[in-house]
Amino acid sequence: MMALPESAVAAIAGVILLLSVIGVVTYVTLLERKFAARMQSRIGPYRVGWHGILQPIADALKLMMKEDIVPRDADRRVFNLAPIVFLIPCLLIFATIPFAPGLGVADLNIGILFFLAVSSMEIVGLFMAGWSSNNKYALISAMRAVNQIISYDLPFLFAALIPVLLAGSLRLSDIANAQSGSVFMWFIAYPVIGQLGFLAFVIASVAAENRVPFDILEAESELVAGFRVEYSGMKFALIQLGEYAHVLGTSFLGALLFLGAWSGPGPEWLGPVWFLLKALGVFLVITWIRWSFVRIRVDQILQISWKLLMPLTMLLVIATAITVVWRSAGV
Amino acid sequence: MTLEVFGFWALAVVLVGSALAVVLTKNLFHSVLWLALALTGTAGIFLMLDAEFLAGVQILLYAGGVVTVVVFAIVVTERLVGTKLSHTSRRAWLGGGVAAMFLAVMLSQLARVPLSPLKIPMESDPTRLIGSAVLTRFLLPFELLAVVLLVSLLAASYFARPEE
Amino acid sequence: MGLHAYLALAAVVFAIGLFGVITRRNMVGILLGIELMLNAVNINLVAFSRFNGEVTGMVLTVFAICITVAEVALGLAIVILLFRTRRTAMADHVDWLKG
Amino acid sequence: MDQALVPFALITLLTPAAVFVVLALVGPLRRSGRPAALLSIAGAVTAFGSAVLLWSRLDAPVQRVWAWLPEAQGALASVGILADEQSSIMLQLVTLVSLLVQVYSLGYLSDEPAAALGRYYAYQSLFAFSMLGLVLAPNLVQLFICWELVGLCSYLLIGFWYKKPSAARAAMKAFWTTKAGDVGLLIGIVLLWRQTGTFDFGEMRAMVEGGMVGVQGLSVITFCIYLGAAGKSAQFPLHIWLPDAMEGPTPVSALIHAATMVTAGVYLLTRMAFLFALTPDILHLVAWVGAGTALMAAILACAQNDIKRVLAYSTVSQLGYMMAAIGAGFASAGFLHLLTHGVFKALLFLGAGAVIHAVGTNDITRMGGLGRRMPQTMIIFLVGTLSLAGVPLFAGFLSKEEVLGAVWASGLTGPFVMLLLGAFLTAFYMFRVVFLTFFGTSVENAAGSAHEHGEHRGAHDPPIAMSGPLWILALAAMAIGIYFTIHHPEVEFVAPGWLAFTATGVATAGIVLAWATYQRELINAESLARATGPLRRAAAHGFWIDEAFLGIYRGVLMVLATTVGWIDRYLVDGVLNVVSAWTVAGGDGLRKIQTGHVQDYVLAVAVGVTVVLLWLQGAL
Repeated sequence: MMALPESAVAAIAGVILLLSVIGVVTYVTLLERKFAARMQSRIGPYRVGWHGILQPIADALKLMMKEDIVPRDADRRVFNLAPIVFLIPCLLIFATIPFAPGLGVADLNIGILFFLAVSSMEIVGLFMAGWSSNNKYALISAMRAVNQIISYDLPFLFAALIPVLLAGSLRLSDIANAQSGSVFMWFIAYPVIGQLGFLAFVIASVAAENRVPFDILEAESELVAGFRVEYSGMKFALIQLGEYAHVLGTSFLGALLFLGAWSGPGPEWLGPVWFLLKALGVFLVITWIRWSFVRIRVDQILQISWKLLMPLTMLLVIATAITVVWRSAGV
Repeated sequence: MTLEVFGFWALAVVLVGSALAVVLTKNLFHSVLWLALALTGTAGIFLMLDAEFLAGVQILLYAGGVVTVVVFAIVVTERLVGTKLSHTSRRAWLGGGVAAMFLAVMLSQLARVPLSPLKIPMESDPTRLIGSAVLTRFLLPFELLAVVLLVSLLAASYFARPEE
Repeated sequence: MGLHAYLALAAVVFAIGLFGVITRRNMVGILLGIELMLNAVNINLVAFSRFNGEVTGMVLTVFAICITVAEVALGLAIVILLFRTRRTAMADHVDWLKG
Repeated sequence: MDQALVPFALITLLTPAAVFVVLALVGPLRRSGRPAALLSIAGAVTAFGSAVLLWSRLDAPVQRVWAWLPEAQGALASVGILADEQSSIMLQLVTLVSLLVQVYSLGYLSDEPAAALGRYYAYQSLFAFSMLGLVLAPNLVQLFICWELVGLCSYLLIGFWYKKPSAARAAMKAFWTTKAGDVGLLIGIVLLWRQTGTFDFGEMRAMVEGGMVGVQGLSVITFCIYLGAAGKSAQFPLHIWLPDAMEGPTPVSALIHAATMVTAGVYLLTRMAFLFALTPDILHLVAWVGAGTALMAAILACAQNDIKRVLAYSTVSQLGYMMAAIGAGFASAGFLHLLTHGVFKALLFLGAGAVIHAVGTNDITRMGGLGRRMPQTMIIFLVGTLSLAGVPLFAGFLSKEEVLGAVWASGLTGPFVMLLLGAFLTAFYMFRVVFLTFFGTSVENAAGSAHEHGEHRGAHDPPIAMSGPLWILALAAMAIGIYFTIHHPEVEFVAPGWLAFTATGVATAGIVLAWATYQRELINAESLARATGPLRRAAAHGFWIDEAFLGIYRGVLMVLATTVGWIDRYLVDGVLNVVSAWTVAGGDGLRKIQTGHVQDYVLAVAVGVTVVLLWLQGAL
């Protein structure tokens, strides 16, 4: 019963976390739109509220009011279930992230493994959506997603293993604690290994999130909108929510694994704020990539994964292991 | 304790129910989805047995990996869009009879054997124990496993290679 | 919950998987049954391991899961190959060894 | 024992082996033809030089053996070399003739494709090695192995033009006929080993001289060994392969079927003479068969028109002489004849080869007048003929006289008469060949055939590669003859004084008859043939020996085989068929339960496991 905290406090914490995650994710969309607009010398959402501050709420309301269409030949039950199956893992990944010392739903001793396992479940929901739509674009998109996610799971895992090795624990709070102190304790500051590892992590996570430039499964020009082409209204909103939650969750993980999590100047209660800022920083990096690069072909995607990222991350893991052993032997 | 009992029964219902659905559903794709649920339920059972690491691996490899690959195979071997994926059963009564007979034999055997009702505490965290066991006592099987995986990977990619 | 409960649960799942293997017409369906059976075995292993306070069963489960993944990959590759040569994934149609 | 001489023997033995291995393994070299030939000749030169050195320095027998088949009490079999007087002289003969033949072949086979030439020389080297191994063998095992090896080489070289059906058939015939004798030899060797417990000549001789070998059953052994020798040395009735073996290239005939391999039987008996001395009945058999073979083959030779077949029968006849001498108990006389015969018969064959090479036919009735166009060849051939005929001052005279003396000395009057008659015929048929070939007028000239005429006009003396060896052999034949005339070899028996004159007279008579018949035509050849009547007809058919073999084959073997075949087909097969029918029926029945569906097997396994579990629970 280690996974489920027995006290009601934990349950309440979970609900609070869920709500705040949904809130943050909602506003992250605004952040992205503004950021993208600035990159393209536009202003972005501006009308709804001050500088478009209420835009996400307006979007949500609009989506909720839209007609919920289910294609006639669709596999109705699966079709309806898919967004939820897709969303749940995306939200569950936040369960293990400690936002501050002791501030988290469940600080599992297999934290990072749990994160990886749960985020890999997302593909099931994605495939359900792509399959049940009974639409060839959606199906092709789902197939591409399978291809890509299987390919990038391993580099992602290896990249995440580097901090695990350095900290000597799978528990996320241990990893965060190992980086507390100065900025030089952050694992990204670790000579060579840290920087390369972070780079690999960012690339792998961008690919695992199916975002530009690895977004062939959406590929508007060929597949219209990929696996969610038949979705509308609330279900579409759920899928979008799931995607952004996933991106945000990965950003948090990146910030935790490489950027020292909650460590920062100022009093201790500023920790979560620092953490959020760092996560948003990672998110902005990903967004910056999204709006800067063009989409690449599927064979190039696979080649980058198997021929570049896989060997690189594997080498990094080995190098890290050697370093750790050498260091501990030296001490 | 009640929570544990409740959890067990809930998981048991999910597991058995989804397992039955796997073998009884007419739609192959639904079968796979039910299997995903059954595997997740198994992961839950592992959690109840304090094997968090195994639960994680179970979800990561099975639910994330196996299910995906199976779906992939379905797509390759079935016509894609517009047809219902029926997969019927044959000799259901015979199979059911044999399976039930087998189950009865096993359960009756279980009923005869006295088994410990209590969990003996592990020496330490099971994850740590697994890790050290794999790299000490089971190092050779572990290495062999790597070879097996490599070989099966090669074989699979050879079998499924593009047709000339 | 005692060891009996877990073993019984595993036995039930195993029997269900066996039923699936025997009755399914589609080869992928047969594979799903096999997966269920393997899972039941894994539950057994973990349960024994936990109730005996000994880690061997869990290690074995790790191995079993890995082997299963290999088996699934290989099995599905064979299914795909069969489908290419026979244009079918139905187990009934694959009876080259018929006496 | 002077071990310093061992390397010479080894070089002699192993150089051809090395050449063969190189030629066999290095394909490009073998296929290049002439380089391969030169390599082989170089090997032969080395072997010959080494053999001469060995002989010149040898004063006591040298033996060196290496253990081969290990056994608890020392080696069961060993390999090695035994260089004594006999073997060292034999070595020189073999290497010399081998060398000359190889040089000669360069000219004779110049039209062959390069690859075939390379193959030929590879075989030649292998043969040289095998024959030298046989000569040097210190024990019967090595001797037998080399014995079979030379048989193999003989087979390969007779069938050198394997695309020619007759050549292939002749090769098979030679192989199987000699093999029939070899079976006897093998049995003899094994039996002898049981009797004495050793394969080694030296030990065996010591035992025999020590009187440790029981005479009981020894006749069987010696007879078996004699069988092998008879097969190899073409004794009646196993001589039938030798005339057919002339299908091979003429140099091969000269080397293998005149000078070396066919004398292996004689050599073997010479080696084993101490043993045969214990079994006088077998010795008598050897003598009688030898003399009979000599006479019969001589008669057959008179009826042949193929120059090579005449020489082949002549070889059979001369081998008969050697065997007769051995049978008379004087192996040294036979061995001496072996040596001289080796030289002049090789000479004759090579000379015949030169003639054949020049005119393109084997038929002496279609030759004639070649003496004017090929004077060198004629002189050479004449030297050989005079040697063979046993004319004084030539190589064959003294050795033949010794053979006759040996037979006479041991009181074998019958064989002696037969041999004497054979000597007369030998002179006759050889000079028949000489007169028909080199003197007189060409038959074709008389017939006025323009085409054949043109062909003959091209006939001339052979190139240096061929004539060189011929001259060497001719000079050797004369040198030996003159040497023996001056240094009369010591003999172990007392030859009657009239013997030399009788032998010379008989030979002269033969020559005169041939001269009268074929040169001056004082006697009509036809009427001479008629006078001999049925004998001639029989000789034309080779005394129907081949037919007799065929008859035996048909009458005995085929009947036996048919019977065995019937038993096999109806009794043995019947039982098997019934059993197999049951098996098939059973399999057909069982087959039905194999549906090929994997699930049925799973079902069966599940049921089986359930049953086993029930049984374990004690419910069953």
